[in-house]
Amino acid sequence: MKWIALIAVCLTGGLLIYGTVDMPNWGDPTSPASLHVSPRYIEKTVEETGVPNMVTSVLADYRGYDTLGETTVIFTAGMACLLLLRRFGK
Amino acid sequence: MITHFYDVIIQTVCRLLIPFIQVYGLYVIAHGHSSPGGGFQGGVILGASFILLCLSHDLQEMRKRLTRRTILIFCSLGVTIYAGIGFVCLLLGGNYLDYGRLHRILPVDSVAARSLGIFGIEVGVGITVMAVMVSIFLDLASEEKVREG
Amino acid sequence: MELIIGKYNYWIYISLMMIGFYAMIAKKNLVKKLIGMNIFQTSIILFFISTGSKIGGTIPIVEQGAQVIEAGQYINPLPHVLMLTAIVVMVSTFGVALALLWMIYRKYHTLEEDEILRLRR
Amino acid sequence: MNEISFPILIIVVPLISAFFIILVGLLRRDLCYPLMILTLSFSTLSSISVLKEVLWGGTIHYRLGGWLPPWGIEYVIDPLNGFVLLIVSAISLLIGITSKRMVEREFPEKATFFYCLFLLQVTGLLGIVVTGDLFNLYVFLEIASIAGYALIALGEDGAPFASFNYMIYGTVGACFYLLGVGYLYIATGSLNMADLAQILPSLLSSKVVLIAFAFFMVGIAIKMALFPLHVWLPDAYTYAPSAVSSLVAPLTTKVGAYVMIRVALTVFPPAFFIETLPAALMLRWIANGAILFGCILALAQKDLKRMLGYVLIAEIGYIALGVGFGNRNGLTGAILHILNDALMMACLFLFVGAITYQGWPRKMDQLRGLHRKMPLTAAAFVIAGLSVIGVPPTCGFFSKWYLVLGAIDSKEWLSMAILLASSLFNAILFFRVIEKAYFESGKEHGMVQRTMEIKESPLTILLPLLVLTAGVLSLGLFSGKIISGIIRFAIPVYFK
Repeated sequence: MKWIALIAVCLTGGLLIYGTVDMPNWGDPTSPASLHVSPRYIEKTVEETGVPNMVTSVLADYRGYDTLGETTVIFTAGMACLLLLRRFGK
Repeated sequence: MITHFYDVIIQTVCRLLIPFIQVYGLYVIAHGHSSPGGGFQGGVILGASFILLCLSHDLQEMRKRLTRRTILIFCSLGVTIYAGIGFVCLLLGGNYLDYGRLHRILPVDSVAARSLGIFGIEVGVGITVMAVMVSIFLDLASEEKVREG
Repeated sequence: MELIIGKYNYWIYISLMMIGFYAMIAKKNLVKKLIGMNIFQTSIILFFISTGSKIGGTIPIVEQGAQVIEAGQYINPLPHVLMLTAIVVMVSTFGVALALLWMIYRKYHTLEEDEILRLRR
Repeated sequence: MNEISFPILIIVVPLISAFFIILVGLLRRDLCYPLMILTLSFSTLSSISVLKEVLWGGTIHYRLGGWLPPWGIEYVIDPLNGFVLLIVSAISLLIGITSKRMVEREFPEKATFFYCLFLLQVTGLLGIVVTGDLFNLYVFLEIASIAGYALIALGEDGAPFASFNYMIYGTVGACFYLLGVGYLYIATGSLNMADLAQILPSLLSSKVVLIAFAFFMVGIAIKMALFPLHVWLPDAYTYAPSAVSSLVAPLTTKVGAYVMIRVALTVFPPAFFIETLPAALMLRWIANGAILFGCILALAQKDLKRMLGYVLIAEIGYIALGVGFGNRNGLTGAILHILNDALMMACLFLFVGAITYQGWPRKMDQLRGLHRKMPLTAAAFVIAGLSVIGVPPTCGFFSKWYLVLGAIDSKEWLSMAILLASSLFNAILFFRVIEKAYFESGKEHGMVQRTMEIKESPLTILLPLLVLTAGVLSLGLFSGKIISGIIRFAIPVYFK
């Protein structure tokens, strides 16, 4: 069992490292991730939402629906713990 | 299972600290627009302050301040605020969560309305996160002890 | 050499991930599995955050009174946002997992996997 | 409202009412159930209207927050989405109706929270289906999963442990999916599916994209319980409470299959999946293994519900096989099988729920005399069983027919042999149960004593069961129309 686990883990790690060969270096300002979608968030955030903190504006406005999902996830977790653990009075 | 032990130093220090922690939590929620922070972070700080109260005193002390019922209402209230703001935008003729539309009912232009909308949902997130943190902690800690709906 | 020095962030996250993943699969204690899960998820968070960085960029908050905003000045905010969401998901999963562990402990009075499997038979 | 807002209301109405159920439950607990049914009916009705809209007027795009797609999150509903959306909402409505009696029997005091999580689970599944954004898909995947862990852990005996195992596997799956999203994000800088579909063809030689694809596939395979990664499924679905297993078993795996089709064939270019990589070939082999493994292990089971779990693994194999053929007929079969299998599995698991509700033991060898006591329920089981085997008038026949055609088109004789053999295995499996239920009298042993007072199941359980059975029969008769009217448009353009 231990050996199978070790092989599986090494395989996963090896695949991930194989994938990094074509990745941009750390902190590369010309990587696709910093050129394609994100410049608009940086340049337009104050103009379009009036919030200087880009993380907040992206979190709550551009991708606000993700945050609704996130809040629902934590609500779900709360209800799940309640459902599983609480003993209800008669 | 929380065993009760009463330590004067811990209780006093915590009693002094908790209000400041809570004010700081509120600050983090409210100041998320222009500094690192926001609903989730602030909510966790607020939740932690209540958990500290439970740890330093006991669950009865906690119950005096926040009953289970209140926590449950808070849990659902926060998300409802969030989803509700989105819904109001829908009713005002925009898409879901399009806060720009809020300028029709608020005395501001659409950019400022976006800013206010963001603040509104941060508050919602904060309330839910705080309540859920406390709720999960109580459920895990008070194992079968509390018989209260 | 370029492969290792230029991309050391990926190597770090991959080794962390392997530790976590190994603990999830191979450990027999359920709490250790849970800790492995936490390490795994944290490594993914590190990975995302490190993709957002730019050499010469500062934190993604527009400075007071800044007139011209260039994309190169600030680091990429999107991975941070995604990871805030992922952290919340992680916390929630962890909470539910702890609740499940409580239920398991209440039933079997142990958290060792082989003992539980033996008791279930 | 400037655009059609049905697509968003399908998600948001169940979401908001899940929050409201908690508040309502504090005041009047008996109002929770009607509220849930109302919500689910609304979702079903709106998904019908959305499907109509899509088929007549083309793909619907809905921009959340009013932001343009690559920056904001977008809902894209094309015929494939709309089809799966309707399946999910309709089946969850039917199962929702049955849940009342089962909840009252098994855990009446937790009803409020049960309905809340039930709605959240459905919301999560619906959210996965409609979204056009990879990360948003992850968030809803987690909503559905967390609700699922909690609901499954409510069950009998080993449920918490089974649920914990499911959680470990599920988290690995979700994390692999997230790693796939991360690798794609590094390679392209985008998270929007339509945007990615435009960027990716120029990047196919990149190793990052290759690894991203591999991790997507493994992650989704865990979530949909494809053969070597299915370990969590039989335990979790056996121990789950009956209302939960009949919701989760048909839907979660089908939604997983949908995500696989979506990612492999529309986000990545289909040629990448079929020609450049041996992925389609590998998927075929895995699916062959899944079908054989599921069928054979199902034969060995004594517990009816666990047997159904293994049948489900084989059924997932069919869908994966159809996708793996990578041709028009195979894909038609796979998409049709998503519908058929959701119906059959809901029917079968509901059958088990119904007999357990009446106090009948769930063991295979104790079904004697079932048809006398519960004739309609037993009839439903027979029809669903025939459909799993693939007997002509039922819907299961047609999807298998298309799968066989797909096998012929891609000259996979082994897969064809396995498809036919699996029908044989299923025939043995179900006729054994049917023989027990119909042709052996219950006069022996002490069975008479225990099952004397058992009556037909109550109306709220029986009616949805019969509706599902009617669906299994009638969709078989109308499957030509479904294929020409819906599935023809749902297949990615590449295969036309």
